[in-house]
Amino acid sequence: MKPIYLDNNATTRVAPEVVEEMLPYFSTYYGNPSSMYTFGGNVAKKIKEARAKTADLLGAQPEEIIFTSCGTESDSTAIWAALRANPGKRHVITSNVEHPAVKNLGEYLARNGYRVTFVPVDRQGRLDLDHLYAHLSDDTAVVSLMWANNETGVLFPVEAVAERVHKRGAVFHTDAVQAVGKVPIQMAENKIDMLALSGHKLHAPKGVGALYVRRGTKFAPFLLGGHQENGRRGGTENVAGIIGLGKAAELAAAKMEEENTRVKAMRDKLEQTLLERIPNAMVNGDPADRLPNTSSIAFEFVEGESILLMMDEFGICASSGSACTSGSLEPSHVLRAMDVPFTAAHGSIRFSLSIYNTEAEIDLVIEKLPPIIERLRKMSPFWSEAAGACRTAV
Amino acid sequence: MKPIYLDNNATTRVAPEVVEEMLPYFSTYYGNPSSMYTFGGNVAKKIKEARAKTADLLGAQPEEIIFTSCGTESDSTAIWAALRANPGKRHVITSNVEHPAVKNLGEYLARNGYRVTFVPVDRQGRLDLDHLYAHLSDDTAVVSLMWANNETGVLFPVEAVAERVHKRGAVFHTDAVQAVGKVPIQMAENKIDMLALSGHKLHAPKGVGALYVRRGTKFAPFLLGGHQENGRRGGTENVAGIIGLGKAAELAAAKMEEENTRVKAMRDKLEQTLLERIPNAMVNGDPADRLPNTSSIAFEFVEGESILLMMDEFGICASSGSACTSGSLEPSHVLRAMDVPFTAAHGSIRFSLSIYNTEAEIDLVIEKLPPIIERLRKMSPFWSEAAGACRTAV
Amino acid sequence: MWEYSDKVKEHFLNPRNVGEVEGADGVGEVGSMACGDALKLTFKVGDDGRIVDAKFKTFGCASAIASASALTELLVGKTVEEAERLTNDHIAEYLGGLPKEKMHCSVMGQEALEKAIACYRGEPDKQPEGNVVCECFGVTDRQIERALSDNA
Ligand SMILES: Cc1ncc(COP(=O)(O)O)c(C=O)c1O
Ligand SMILES: Cc1ncc(COP(=O)(O)O)c(C=O)c1O
Ligand code: FES
Ligand code: FES
Repeated sequence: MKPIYLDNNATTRVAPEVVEEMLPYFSTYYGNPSSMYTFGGNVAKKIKEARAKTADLLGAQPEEIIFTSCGTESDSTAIWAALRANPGKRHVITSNVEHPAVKNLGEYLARNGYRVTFVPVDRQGRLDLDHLYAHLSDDTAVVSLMWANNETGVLFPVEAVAERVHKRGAVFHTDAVQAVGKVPIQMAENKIDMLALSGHKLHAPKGVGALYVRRGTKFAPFLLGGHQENGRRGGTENVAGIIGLGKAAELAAAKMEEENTRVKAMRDKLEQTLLERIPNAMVNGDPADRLPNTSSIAFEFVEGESILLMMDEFGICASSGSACTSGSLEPSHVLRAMDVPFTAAHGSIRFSLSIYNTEAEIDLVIEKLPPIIERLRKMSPFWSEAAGACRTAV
Repeated sequence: MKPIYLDNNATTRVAPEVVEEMLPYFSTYYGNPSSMYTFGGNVAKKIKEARAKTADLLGAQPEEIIFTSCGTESDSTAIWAALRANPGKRHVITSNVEHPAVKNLGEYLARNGYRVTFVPVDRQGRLDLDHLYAHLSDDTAVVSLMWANNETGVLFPVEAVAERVHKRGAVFHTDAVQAVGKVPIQMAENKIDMLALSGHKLHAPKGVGALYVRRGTKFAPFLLGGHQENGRRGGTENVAGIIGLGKAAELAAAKMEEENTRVKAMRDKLEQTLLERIPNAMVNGDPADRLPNTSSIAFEFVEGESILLMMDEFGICASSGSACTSGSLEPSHVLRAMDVPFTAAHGSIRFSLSIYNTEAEIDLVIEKLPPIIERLRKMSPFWSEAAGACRTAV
Repeated sequence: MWEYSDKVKEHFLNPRNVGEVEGADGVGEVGSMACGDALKLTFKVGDDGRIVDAKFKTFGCASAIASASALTELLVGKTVEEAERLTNDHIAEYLGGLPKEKMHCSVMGQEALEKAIACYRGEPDKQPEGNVVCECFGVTDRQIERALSDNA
């Protein structure tokens, strides 16, 4: 069964053009880019090309790009670099809706001698800017905020915040793993010091990421070792992955328009139709300031896993909470931070689209999902009680 | 020009069987293994299979394997885990011929509050065991020694050392990046606590590695983030890379015999013939206890880069020092630690073979290299003076 | 892999004027026999005061060989006074540029030339200005700074 893949915030299909670009670098041009001979030098040239393309997507310079193994490594690298570059400062600011890549590091730092401020969000997932600025101080080493939330798609005003943070003498890092390729980014025109991205969220393969480090920003490597990446990241380069990321970056730049028109239109149709057809359903997160491809919908009184598994019967792939925290039974920390009531948080489903989706797929979901919710609600003890009251109360 | 690739300690050709195994996981089965639905679950199963195969190659259990992005990350993960698990201990032991992945971390630790002992080696590259044991103390948190040296192929007696280190209550880690697939390893029968390997040294792609962590060993993750790798390494898995590593591990187990017979015979022929035909040439490193595929030969009075570039004209790929330290003008720290005289260290070339090499390739190198050395020596101001004297004196 | 120009590669693979000029009028040796790269330059001056022959021997990387080869080509036909004005920058330029990490290889050429000219004129060895930062190559910080700014 061909999947109806609406889980592109979890990971994406590698673009066939990307695979084609990578393929020769496994068994044919397999030289080490650090080598002295032509067979390695040619590979180094190809990496240089990929670096330029990745920089282009961000409106950055090639030497501002460090290739890593994933978004998580990019985030860790950025935050540790900022802390090591400013050993006197012991305060970190982040939000309480970050991806585990930042959240767990923040919690680790809080247990290990740093003060960490987790800035709250409101019911729509919007950042409490007053809270943030009130805590920003001379002791703040780094502020790390996600550009776009992986669960709700809500965008944080990172460029504006970076400006203030920078003036205050702290480093500003953004986890832009979900934003890159979906919203236009021009690093030459903002004050963000570091930016993390991950290949597999934009149709490059899993296992490659990048970190943008603005020229002049003090840096210390996270992964110590060989001289690769200009001494900023040890370890033999993931050559094929990097070449793939370069190609994917090129494609993403070309498809940004489609992402914000055709993909957005499909997302809107899916969301609006489901809300019309399914009672006691609501969108999580500020609809006004959101990624074009993401819709998180809470179906009250049912449980996410059940919905997912019933959709799985039709090959429909979506996610409840983020894929990274599935495997745990807890409702998503993002929805809890937004104060989404438990009955709604538990039944929240994230649909995230890509350019590979078709109108026909959306129509199928619109057809299949309402009966699934209805069936599950019939089994729910909360539903029978709440039905009459809630139908009007929400 | 098809390369004559004799630089397999730098990186290897990805086996075509490995590429074939990986291919479907880019654009067809691209699901996230953490996902709830079948499309992701199937990928998780495939990773499980790869984990079992990787464990098999090491004589280990699947749950003892953590996938990483490279050998360097595996090394960092191991050493930091040992230090974090034993916060009271402030002493580290390693050797002074380690790969930069361990060496640079050791030097970092020495600058950051740890005492670090760099155990010396003798003229043959053999470890000074008395030195090591004399420094082993109750304060020693971790001993990290490479199993096989990447430049000379010299093997350290890591299993014997692990036994003593373990008795003394310290963690023993080995960087086995060059050993895995070339020498038999049975973790069930030794006392090594952690072992690092890298995919691209055994015909898997660049950008994937693994860390063996013995069951019961205290562990703390290096890369904090999602729950992947059983909470021991955050970041979306390099799915295709891991599947490739699993396949490569399976192949390596099957080809170990060939590596130690046919490949070794080609290495021996290459080495012996070059020594016969080229005066003032000598092998670096203990020939008695060495990897079967590696030969480091010092050609006195000429410079390595020149040799490499002249060989490059015939498509012959080899390396001077390790690929990871090329790009620096310093002679290799390994050869310096062995007290190889500068005139010899500068002209040292490492040949490292694999099962993809043929007798015909070896013959071509044997034909082409002697005239290259002769030509370069004719240009060397040292050679003309030294020739008469040195020819007999060495 | 270093990005060498075609001209560097060509001079490396087919170096001109390898050897030592017999009965040389100028001899310049730089570098250290003990531990590093080295260059020996010899030249002969004709009756008209122009350099008629120049040869080199070097222990060094590809750019050292190419630089020395280029230097000998640049020298032949010049008067000693003209030769004196040659810098490592000219050598690098003649070769279509050198990677910046490899500039010291051409500096070695300039050093050897200075010594050979001093030898030709019967002057005593000059001590290099600045601090020797690289014992192996006998390169000083001043020389590196000069090389870098010359080639910026
Ligand atoms: C002995 C040794 N350790 C560690 C490494 C690092 O492996 P990687 O480049 O995959 O990080 C290498 C390879 O370069 C090596 O030869
Ligand atoms: C917002 C955000 N940050 C970081 C990550 C981590 O990226 P990766 O899984 O490539 O390490 C993800 C994806 O899971 C994400 O959505
Ligand atoms: S009842 Fe099983 S996870 Fe909730
Ligand atoms: S002469 Fe040694 S690096 Fe050029």
